[in-house]
Amino acid sequence: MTASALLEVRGLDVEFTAPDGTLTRAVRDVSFTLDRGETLAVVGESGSGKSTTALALLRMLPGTGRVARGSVLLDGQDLAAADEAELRRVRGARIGMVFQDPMTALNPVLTAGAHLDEVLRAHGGRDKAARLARAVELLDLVGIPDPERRLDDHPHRFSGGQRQRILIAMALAGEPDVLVADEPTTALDATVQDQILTLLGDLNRRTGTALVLITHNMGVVARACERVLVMYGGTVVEDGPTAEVLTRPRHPYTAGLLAAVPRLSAPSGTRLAGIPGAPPDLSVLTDGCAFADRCAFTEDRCRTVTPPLVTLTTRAASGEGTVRVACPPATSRSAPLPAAPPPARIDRPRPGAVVLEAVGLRKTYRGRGLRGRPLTALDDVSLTLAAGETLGIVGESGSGKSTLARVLAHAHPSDSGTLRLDGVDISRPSRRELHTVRRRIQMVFQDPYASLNPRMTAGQIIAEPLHAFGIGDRSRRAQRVEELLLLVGLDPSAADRRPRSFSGGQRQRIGIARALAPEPSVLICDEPVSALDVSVQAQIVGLLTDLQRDLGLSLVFIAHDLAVVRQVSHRIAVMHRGRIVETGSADEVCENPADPYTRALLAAAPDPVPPARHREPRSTQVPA
Amino acid sequence: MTESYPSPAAPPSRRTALRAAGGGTLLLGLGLAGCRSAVSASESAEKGGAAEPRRGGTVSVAINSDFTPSLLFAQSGQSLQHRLVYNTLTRYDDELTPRPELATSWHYAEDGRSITLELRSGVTFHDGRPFTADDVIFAVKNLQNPARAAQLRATAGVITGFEKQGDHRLVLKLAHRVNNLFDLFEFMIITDRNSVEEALKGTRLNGTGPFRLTKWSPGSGLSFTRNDAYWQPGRPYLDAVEFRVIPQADALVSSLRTGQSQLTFQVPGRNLAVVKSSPGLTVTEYDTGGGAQYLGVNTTVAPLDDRTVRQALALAVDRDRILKQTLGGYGLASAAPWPKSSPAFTEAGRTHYGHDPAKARELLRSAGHTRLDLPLLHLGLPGDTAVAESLQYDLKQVGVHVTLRPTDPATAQKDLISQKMPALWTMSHGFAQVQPSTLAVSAYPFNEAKNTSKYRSAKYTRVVREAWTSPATGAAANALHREISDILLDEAFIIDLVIRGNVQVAAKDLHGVTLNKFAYLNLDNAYLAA
Amino acid sequence: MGIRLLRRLPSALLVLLVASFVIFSILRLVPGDPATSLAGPDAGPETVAAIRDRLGLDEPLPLQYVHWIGGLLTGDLGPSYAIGGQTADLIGDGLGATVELTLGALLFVVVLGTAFGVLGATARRGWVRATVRVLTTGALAVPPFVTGVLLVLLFAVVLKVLPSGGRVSVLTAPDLGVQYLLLPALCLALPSAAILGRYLKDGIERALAEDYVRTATAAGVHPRRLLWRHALPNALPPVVTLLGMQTGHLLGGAVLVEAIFAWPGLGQLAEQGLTRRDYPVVQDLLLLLVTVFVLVQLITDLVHAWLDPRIRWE
Amino acid sequence: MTAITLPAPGKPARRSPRHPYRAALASARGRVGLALVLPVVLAGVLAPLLAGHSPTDQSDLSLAAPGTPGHLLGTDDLGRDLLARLVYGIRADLGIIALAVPLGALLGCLFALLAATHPAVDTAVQRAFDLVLAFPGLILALAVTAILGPGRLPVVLVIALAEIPAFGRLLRTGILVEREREYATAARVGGASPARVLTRHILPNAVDPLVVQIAVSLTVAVFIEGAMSFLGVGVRPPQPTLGAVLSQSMPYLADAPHFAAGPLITVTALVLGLSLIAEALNREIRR
Repeated sequence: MTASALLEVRGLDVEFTAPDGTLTRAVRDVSFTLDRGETLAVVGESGSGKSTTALALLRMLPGTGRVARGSVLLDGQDLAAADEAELRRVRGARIGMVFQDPMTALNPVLTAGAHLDEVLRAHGGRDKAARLARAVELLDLVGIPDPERRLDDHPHRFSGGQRQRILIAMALAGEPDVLVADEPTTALDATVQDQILTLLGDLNRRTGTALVLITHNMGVVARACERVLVMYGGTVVEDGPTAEVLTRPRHPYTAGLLAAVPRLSAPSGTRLAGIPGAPPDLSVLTDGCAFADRCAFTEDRCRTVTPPLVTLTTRAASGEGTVRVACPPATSRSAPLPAAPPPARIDRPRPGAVVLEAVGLRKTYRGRGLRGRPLTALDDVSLTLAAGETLGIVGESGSGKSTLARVLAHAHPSDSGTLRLDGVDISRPSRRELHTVRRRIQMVFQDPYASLNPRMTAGQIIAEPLHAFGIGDRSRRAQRVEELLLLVGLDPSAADRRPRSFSGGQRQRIGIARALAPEPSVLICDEPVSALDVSVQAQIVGLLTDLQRDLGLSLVFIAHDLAVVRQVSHRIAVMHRGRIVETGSADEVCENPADPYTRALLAAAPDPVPPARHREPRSTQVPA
Repeated sequence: MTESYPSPAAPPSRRTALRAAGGGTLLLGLGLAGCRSAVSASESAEKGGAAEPRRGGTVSVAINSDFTPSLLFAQSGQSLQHRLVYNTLTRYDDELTPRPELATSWHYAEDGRSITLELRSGVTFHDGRPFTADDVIFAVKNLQNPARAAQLRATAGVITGFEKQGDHRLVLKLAHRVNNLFDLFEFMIITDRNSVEEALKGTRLNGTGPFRLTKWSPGSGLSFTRNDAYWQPGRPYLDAVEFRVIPQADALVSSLRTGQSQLTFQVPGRNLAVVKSSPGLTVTEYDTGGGAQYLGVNTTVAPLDDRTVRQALALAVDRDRILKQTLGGYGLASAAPWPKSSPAFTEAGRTHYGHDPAKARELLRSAGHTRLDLPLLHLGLPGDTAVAESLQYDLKQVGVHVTLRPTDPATAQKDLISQKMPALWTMSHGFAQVQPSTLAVSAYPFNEAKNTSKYRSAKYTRVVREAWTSPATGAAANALHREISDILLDEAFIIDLVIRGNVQVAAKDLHGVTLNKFAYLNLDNAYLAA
Repeated sequence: MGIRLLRRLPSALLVLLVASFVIFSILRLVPGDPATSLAGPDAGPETVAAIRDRLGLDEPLPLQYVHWIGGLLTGDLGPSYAIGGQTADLIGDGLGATVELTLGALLFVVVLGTAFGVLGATARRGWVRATVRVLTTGALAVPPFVTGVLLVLLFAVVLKVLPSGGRVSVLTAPDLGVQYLLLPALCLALPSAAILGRYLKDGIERALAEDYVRTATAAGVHPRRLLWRHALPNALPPVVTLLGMQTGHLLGGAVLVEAIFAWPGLGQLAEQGLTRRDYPVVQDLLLLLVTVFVLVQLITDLVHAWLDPRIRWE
Repeated sequence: MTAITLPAPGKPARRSPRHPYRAALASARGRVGLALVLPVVLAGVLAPLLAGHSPTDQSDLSLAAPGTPGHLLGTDDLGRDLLARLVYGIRADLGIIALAVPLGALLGCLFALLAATHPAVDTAVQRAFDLVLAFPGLILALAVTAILGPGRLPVVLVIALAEIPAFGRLLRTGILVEREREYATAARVGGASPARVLTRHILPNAVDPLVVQIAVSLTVAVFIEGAMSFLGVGVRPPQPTLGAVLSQSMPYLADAPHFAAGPLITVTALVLGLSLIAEALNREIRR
């Protein structure tokens, strides 16, 4: 730790008090430093405490959260002990923050100019004209075209990426020394994410602003930061130069996380190793390593003593740097953990005859409001799906892929076009036919929380299709629910609990069990893993692959992450603006993309391979 | 002047001004020191004290219902303005002796079939036209018109001929003797015959009275200013009179207590207690009686067709309690309809039915009933409801279980006129304050020919007509009156409860206010003490 | 914006048409008869019949309805049956008074409601929030007729600083008029102010929890500015809708308050008209109130759009 | 069968997924709310036990002060026991509310369901709600009572009518929102019939705001009852209601404030309690 450190966090503890008075330690004993102009990534899965740490820096903890112990020293000033007025002088002026969701982080009733003006007013109080000029300058800096004119536009007139740029401009308005970006690209499409990361990198270089980037995405870490801090269960488990940590992880969790990240380079039909179990519930954590329950290397001492962060000095190929690890077995081990095994190939039967066929599907949504333009979600989409085949569909938000899923599953009718199931036209089914069709085609939804009725128990949810299709009597249905729960890897006792008591991955398993209940032959999976943490994502992908193999299902697997899609799919269809722009075998599309849009997608996908071993930052251009 | 606030006669006292300014600042942030206060008149009310009559000032009268021009010639709930704008031919004193107004003297012919009136000369209408005998002829003929719905139409109808002897002497020919002609003269306002249609619309009231109507704002009030050409020299003292419509009883009381109004006759009994304890106000009771609260009985509903049952009801009610609890103690508990000033009043009649539940039960038993279930209609206004509740409780004590049927005034009115009242109802009646015969001829509940109780009897008809046309005076007249009383008490188709006088509530510094027998407000001699 | 208005117009007209029909029918269903009311307490049947004939009450109902609507469309409201004067004049006078009262009340609603809402949501001291809660609850719990009588007792009878009732037009004598207006407007406003305050408190609390407030906080914006510039404008649109609804309630609730404060407005006129079965007055009056309500809804809609740029651009 | 075995159904979540209504009532707000509302309700239910007098028995003892032997709360102008009038008044109000609010809620919900069937019907229903809202309530109360005659029925009807748009609009919004939720789509895809989707999936999730509204509506109901009593079109006398007792007490507000105190305190407690409960419910549901 250098004396010249810009920001030094020492022994930070953050506690939340539940309404019933119990304390939850969301952040435990976190220490790190940040130098001027440095880029630091804080990476971890949901519940790791990474966002809470970021918020605690500026004492912006929500609700009952408070900094219980420790200090946050900014050039020697302890922010953890500062009063509100002092904090206000730091917020925006010394430390700027960018938040995750650009859709909600901007005030809908204020114009872009007003947003910037607010920050400029808060710091400096220059005259109005000067503020206006500065606002234009800032918008220009973050790459908003035609800034003078756009000052008067409200947030909803900007795209997601542009909103994130405005937020960055706001964070930079006070010319801060540190920019803290909390998951700044998570809500954005890959191509836009790439642009924002490029922007952040540029700003860091041009203005010398240090960057703390909070993310769950290893690819983003690799792409944007020199140093990485890995958090798990509210505490730092590993810390070091990005290249070092990503290539030679010391902590078993870091290793597991890396292994679970799907790589674009991994060929179709391989399996990822997920980390078993789910992230810990911070409110019940006691002493001992938080990862102990999921770790393959757990020893007795891991469960009793909270492992300290130990500094290891390495002179690795990737350069000089200090690595810190909170894992006694790892520190005592001389060599780094063995690199993650290459993804294992799984054997799966060849696809059979065509089960589902779509020809010329169209779907247009009526525009909102009187002047709203109609939105074409599906524009002449045709595809086929063979028995036992997985068809991957990739596309960015607004590409029409979710609409396609709903049309295929008969959740929404299409405007025109033909759908055939086993050669039978089911485009405009009667009520009775629809019933039959639905029994054959089932769907798994993106959001495992929203797609489960919060008022019903898991058992009722899974039994719902059985009930609807009149399968079995009451006791037979109960038995079937039990079988299904086992099939998706849940304990049968889960049947009596409601969705909110399950974790995300478990909920998605319930969703899958429900879809499997009427024994369908086609399963439409609409972004089934995009709301899940990487380690859990690998589990669910594995489950779906296994189920397909064992039950002979035909899968339509929709996702925005090309790497996952390539892994699970036989064939891939790339969607853009309601059209399928390219189809082909999974490996072929990923290796030799024909369509420029596919190429752009591929180029924008961040890969958790350190930049040192990679090509120089790509300039990506999305075809308009 | 469209405003209906009292214009301050004197500049506001320093204290009031300070308070008002304070209030304004407090509530508004109006820190203007010179700001007028809307409550400045209130303090003067407390000084009071008798003093010499004094010219000037404005009196604000609170009324609970607006002037109804279409009922200008009928007795309605609100007739206060009649004697301000108009005059009558004569007015009764407390002993029901007629006194001159527009008629200065009169004498009956020997046979009682005609009367000669000497009319006041030098009287002009507000528009300057002189008052003559033609105006009286018109007034009588006007009341004979059924469309005017005048209660005293029967009496007016007796006048069959007019003989004009110059502009100021008039002989009225009568179809038969009638003894309530002066009731008619008390009742009949002399209006300008050329503008009667406008008067009925309320657009122009042209009379000979002490005040002229300057503006009528339907629903909110009337404004009058002094008639400088009034025939009584030096009168009236007041410059102006304002009528303000305040239908809600509590608001009406508040306006008196705060001095916004100086006079009213329409404080409901229940609110009188509060008024009584207010220092700035005096309560005066006109024991001549303006109306009486009664329990009406539909004699065609079994078992109320049995007189015994009706008498039992009359015995069951506790008149004194009703008087005390629901009418604020103002009035006279009485079984007969007559106020104390009436020639027909007798103490025996008043106390004919005491509160005697035991006897009532006995009577009911003798008629073969131990329990009766009957509906009782009443107006859904707070005071009327309280009376009805009291009646219900009293009747329950003798085994008569009554279901209350609160009704809005318009519906009740229709039921009353069309004789569709249920078994029992309670309302109030007028016309007992003048010649006793007028009651039975003109007050609908007592009408011998057609009444809401559907009570008919040849004897009643005969006695009523006899009393009406009898020239008798003194003991003979009293005998006739007693006969009417006896029938009313014995038949008990209208069970009188409390004779309610007009209760006047006035600011202490307002003097000289009187009412005539038909509740026309006379402010000729009224003045505000300095 | 004009297009928004146009789009709502047909359904608004339909509401008015249906309303006119409902009003007409309800009045004819009410027992009692304007003619008996007009004829006086002791009128004979022939008098009543004559009046019925004169008022056209013997015409078939559909024809009466057509006459009424026809009169409305040609701007001829005709004479009042029972109250006296021209219906148009009666309603015109009352409308002035009621509009004055409603606007006064609206001002109180906005000021008190904002105070209740902002204090309730942001006051740091517990006792301030508790006081606001007690005040709002009181304003909701105590019926206006009680509040009215209490206000009169306090300010007019005991303190003698304000008149107990009556009205002077604010336009003719502003200094006096305001004093007459204060108590009734306050009495009328209290329940609505409490409701508004509660909604606003909710809205502010919700807005303060939004991401954009966090963004502004992180940028160092002062809490006061966070409230007034960032949170409040976002809490306003639903409150404006509510205010629109409350305006309807204020107009309707005026019946009670006008009675207590002897305020010669539409509420009193309506009650009087209904008691005396003055069909033209009540009919026109009710239709007017419905029209005002519909108009207020339209205005609310426009204000809503103006406040929320997302709707504005839709 | 699968490669992954999970530790049986995850860790029990720390905050037990208690039913939000129960959680709301157990919160501090909810408890204070209940503590205010329950005694009032109990007083109403147990009125015959608590009263000691008949609420309609009159005596010569007018306006006796509270604490008068035999009359704990004193007597009214007709010498009736105010305690008896209060508890029976609560009872009468409860009776009216128990009838009117559910009736209004039910009708409102029926309209909302109707509106959910077709956009055209939706527009019609919306306009009908507008119409009800546009009508000045108290004028309507006067007219309805004039038509039907006085009694409980018009009071119940007027309150119910006032509640219809409130509930209808809420449920309509709820259905529109919930219908687009993924679980509803999931249920449709899962083969559930439209009726089942509506009743089993959408409605249970759309009722939460209605529960809050019920608490608000109870307040409104007390309010309307009082106003109607004041205008003389309330429940048939001599039956006491809170509003009736209150309006009877108005002339005596200055001289015998105890007359008004009982119903005023009761109504305030009721409204305060209900608003606290509504707030607690709101918080739990939004969570």
